[in-house]
Parts: sequence; structure tokens; C-alpha cells
Amino acid sequence: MTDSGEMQAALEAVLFVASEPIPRGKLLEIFDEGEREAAGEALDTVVSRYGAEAGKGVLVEEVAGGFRLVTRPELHGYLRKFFEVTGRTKLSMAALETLAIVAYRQPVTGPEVQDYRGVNSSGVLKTLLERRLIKIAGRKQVVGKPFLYRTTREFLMHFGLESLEDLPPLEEIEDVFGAQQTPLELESL
Amino acid sequence: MTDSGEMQAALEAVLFVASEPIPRGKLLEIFDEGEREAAGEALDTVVSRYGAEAGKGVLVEEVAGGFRLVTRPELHGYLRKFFEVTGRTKLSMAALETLAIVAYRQPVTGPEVQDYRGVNSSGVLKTLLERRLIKIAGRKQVVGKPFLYRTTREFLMHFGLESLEDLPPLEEIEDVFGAQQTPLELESL
Amino acid sequence: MSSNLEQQGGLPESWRVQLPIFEGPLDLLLHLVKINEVEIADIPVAVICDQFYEYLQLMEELNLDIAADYIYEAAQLIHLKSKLLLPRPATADGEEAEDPRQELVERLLEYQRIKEAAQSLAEIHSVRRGIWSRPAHPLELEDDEPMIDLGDVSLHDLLGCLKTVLVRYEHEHPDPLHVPRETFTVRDQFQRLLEVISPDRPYDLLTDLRQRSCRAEIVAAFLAVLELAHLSLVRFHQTAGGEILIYRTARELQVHELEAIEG
Repeated sequence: MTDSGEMQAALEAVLFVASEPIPRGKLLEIFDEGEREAAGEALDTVVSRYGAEAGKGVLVEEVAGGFRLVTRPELHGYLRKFFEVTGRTKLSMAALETLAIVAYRQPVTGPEVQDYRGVNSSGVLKTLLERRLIKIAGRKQVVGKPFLYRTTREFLMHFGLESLEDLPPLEEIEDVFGAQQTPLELESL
Repeated sequence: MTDSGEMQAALEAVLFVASEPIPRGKLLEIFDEGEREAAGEALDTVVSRYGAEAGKGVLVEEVAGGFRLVTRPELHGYLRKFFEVTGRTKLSMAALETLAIVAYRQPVTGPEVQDYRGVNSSGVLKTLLERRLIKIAGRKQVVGKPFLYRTTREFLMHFGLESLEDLPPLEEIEDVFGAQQTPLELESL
Repeated sequence: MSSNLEQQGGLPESWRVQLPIFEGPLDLLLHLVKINEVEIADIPVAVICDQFYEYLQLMEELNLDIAADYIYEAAQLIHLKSKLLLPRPATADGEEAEDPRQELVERLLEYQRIKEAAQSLAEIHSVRRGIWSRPAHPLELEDDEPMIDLGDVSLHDLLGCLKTVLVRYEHEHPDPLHVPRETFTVRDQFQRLLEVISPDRPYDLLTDLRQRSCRAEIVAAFLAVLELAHLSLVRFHQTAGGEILIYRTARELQVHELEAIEG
């Protein structure tokens, strides 16, 4: 027989990991059939415990026919602030892609980066400039004289490279990722 | 002045929403500068509260230089049952050996790993790279410029370490062939 | 102890029933040290070498693939064994020379430490495998795409991104469809003509050229005819009506002559 404490713990763990509301019945299915009634009581205990305690940032919400854990709405401001704080050290996948293009095709212009990625990349280039991962290295002598971008010393340091020559050649992508994925014809670029 | 209850609630909410370890300093940055000391105490309260309560499925762990909320390991069975997944797959002995070499001898190259293990290890290194337990951290400036490998933050998280210094100590190297060595017994050969 | 080992000689019988699986040659060596109940530092090379070799034979009998790593290690052991049979010369200052086993012993000790470390990682792993964290979903707070902490970005990620870009680029910019251009070589035409031209039956050159598929083939065929004439393999006869007839001569084609023709 599972004791109530363990049932509560198990229910809490499932609610914690789940990202969508879980119907009561489905939640109780993690226990044997004979235990479901006791488990129902344990669930009520978990719900009321979250509601009652002071200093709780999370509560159990019953929505759309299910239970889920959510942060208390009045704490929104703190969360917003937190994401501003952490956002400073984060890069989006778009930024990483752009960084990879600049690294391997430098010096490269904004329009060229856009051509590789198929989407406007000026915002991402700006982010990378702010993070000092890339720098402006002159202008290309073509119509419009676009800026040329290069990677910085910080870039090299971040990736533990002594010089740009240490960047793994494109062919090594196969070594690192395996060739069984999409066959890549590097010469065609 | 924010009261301690609200601070605790805010910290809990942030820990709940962030899915990765957050360094103490970053957590406290959501409060005004003058309040950081009180916030630090509130954080300690949150951590100890999670540790103490019965029927808790979730705990605050200090790992990879930060705090995060995770489920208690003994609830694995319930979570597996609910989410119908096996959770993290096992690591083979070959992978663990290779991981141990990278962890204790980092930065280390592929050929060096092979030397330590006596077997070709490139496949295992690739697996560990894919699971983000190790990363490429530059190249060694020797012939062939092999990649240097290091363990990642994910490695620390996976093994519950705050930093690499928390790795269980490796048995000290005995100086087998030290100065006062016993003369070799030839008949034992 | 040593004499015991020598008498014992081969592998224990139990091995023949259950063949342990080793992570590699060093793992096998450690195992041999263990079952012989000796210290790594005092490894009896001759005995271990024989047992190692016997294990490889066993693998062969069982049709197991013997990895090159094992064979390499076996060669090292045999080399070491032979070295130990020779008397060791004293060094210049009279000290005893280095034990030839030193390198092997150090490798084995290091490997043993690594194995122990791997074992403790395995124990931690088996407990912590049960820990679940919350998947990242910033609760409708930000409409951001997934972000990765700069500190976690490694060269591997950078290469991964580059690969994504290249694959996508290629997908969006497929190679223009091109019909492979047939190429006609003089050598092919040369060989074709040699087969159809005979010594006693006239072969009409213009008819042949008219049957070619395109101008490139005509040019190649014409050059081939000139080549045939140059090598005296054919002779020409022009009729009153203007037809050019070709006959094969008696001369044999030399291999080097064929190779010299543009292929």
C-alpha cells in the first residue's frame, strides 16, 4: 500500500513536469486501481496545500478539465524582470546560424548573410555586434557599399580557438555529425 | 520594502519557470539592490522548506553553479508510467569510461582518449557530443590539430555536481617506480 | 607465487564456458591481472602475454571479430616479453636501467583509475537518471524562440548551425535541372570505325558521318578517320561520283597508339 505522503509527492512530481492540464482521472492512473480512492484524497491535499501556504509562488490551477501548476499571476513582474536578466546571455538559434555564416564566410555582408539564411538578418547581426562576437570590418565596394562583418577575438576565445585557421573545415561536419544524415554537397556552394 | 513571503514566492516562481540552474546572484537580481541581503535569506528559506516538507515531489537542488527545481529521484517510476517514456537512456560502460577520461583529464583529445582506453573511441565521443555531455573546446596545437574535449554544464547537471571540483577524487597516482623501489624479481617474470 | 603461475599456464577452464566481454585490451589485461592474483606493478608479462594471446585465439574460434586494438596490444606484449628476456644493461652511472614494464604498468594503473571513476559515475548516473526537470516553456511570458545560453554554445553547436544553413540553402536553391551533355570522344569513334571498316568491303565515309547524332559526334568521327589514316590503318578511294570509300589495311593497331588518342 502506497502511503499518502508518497502519493502526494508522486502527484506533485507529475504536475511539475507536465506542461498541459491533466484530467483528474488520468492523473490517478499512475496508482493501482485499488488505491485510486486514497490517491484522490492525496490529490485534494496537494491542491489545498498549494492554495494555503504563505510564500508560495506556484499554485495548482483547475482549468479545461484538468489540473496544472502555474505561477501566481501577481508575480508576473518578477518573472519579466528575470527574463530580462537572463536574456542578456542568451542567443537565439537565428543568432547562432548567423554567427556560423559569418565565421565561415568572412568577410561577409548583411545581404550575403540574408541570402544564405533566406530571411532578413539585420536584427540578429546587431545582437551579435552587441555581444562582441562579430565586428564591422569595412565596406564592400559594390553597389550600396554594405558593411563587411568578421568574427572577433572574443569569438575565438569563446570557442577555444587560437586563430580562424583552427575552425574545423566544413568537411569535418561529417566527422562530427555523421554522414548518414542529409547528404551535403559542400562543393555546390 | 518587499516582505519575505513575497520574496520567497517570487523566487519560487522564477525557479519554477526557469528549467535550468540559475546562479544565486542572478536570482537575486530580480530584487532592488537594497533588498538583496533579505532576498538571500528568503532564498535560503525556500531551499530549506523544499528540503524539509513531507509529501514533496520536487526539491531545490544546487547544481552546475546554480539552483533549480527537480523531481525527487525515487519518483522516477511514477513519472515514467505517466509520461510513458523511459526517461534518460542508460550510458554504456564505454561511454562512462570515455566520460570519466574527459572529466578527469580535460581538456583531452580523441587520440589521447584512445590511448587511455586502448580502443578506438571516436564513436563514443560522438555519442557524448550528441548528448551534450561533452563539447569541443578548441584544438590542440600539435600535428593534426585534434579537437580538444571538455565536459559541459549539462554534464554537471546530469551528475549533480556544483562544479568540476566536486567530482569524486580519483585514486591518487601511486609512485610505483619511486626512488626506493624494490629491485625487480626476475624470477617472477 | 611465480612458479604457481607458470604451472597454471593457460586460462582457467571456466573461461571456456563463459567468455567475458571486455571494453578493450586494457580491460582484458586488468582482468588477467586480477584472476592471476598479482599486483599490477608486478605484472608477470610472460604469463599474461600467453593468456592474452590465448584469449584472442578463443575469440577467433568463436568467430568473434578481433578488433585491431587487441592485435596491436598483443604485439606490444610480445615485444615487451622479448625485451624482458634480454639482460638489462646498466646505465652509465651504474644505476639499474628502467624496468621495461614501466610504461605498461603506468597505463594499466591509469586505466584502472579510470574504470573506477567510470564506476562511480555509473552509480551516480543510475540514481540521477530518475531526476526530471521541467521542460523549458516560459509560460506565454515571452513569445521568444528557444534561446541557448552563450556559455553552453560550443563549436559543435556552431557546426550544427552551419549544417542547418547549408542544408536549407541547398533545399531552397536546388541545382538547375541540367540534361547531361553527351560527350563524344575521338577514341570511341576510332574504335567504332575500326570495327566496321573491313579490307575487302568499301565503307562510305559520308554515309557514316550523316548517321551521326550531332555535330560534336561528326567532328569526333571525322577526327577519328584522320587518325586512322595517319596510323595507316585505313586507305581511301574516291569514286568518280565523289564518294569517299574506306578500306582497312593489313597493319595491326598497337596498344600505345590507341592510348595516345584523345579519350
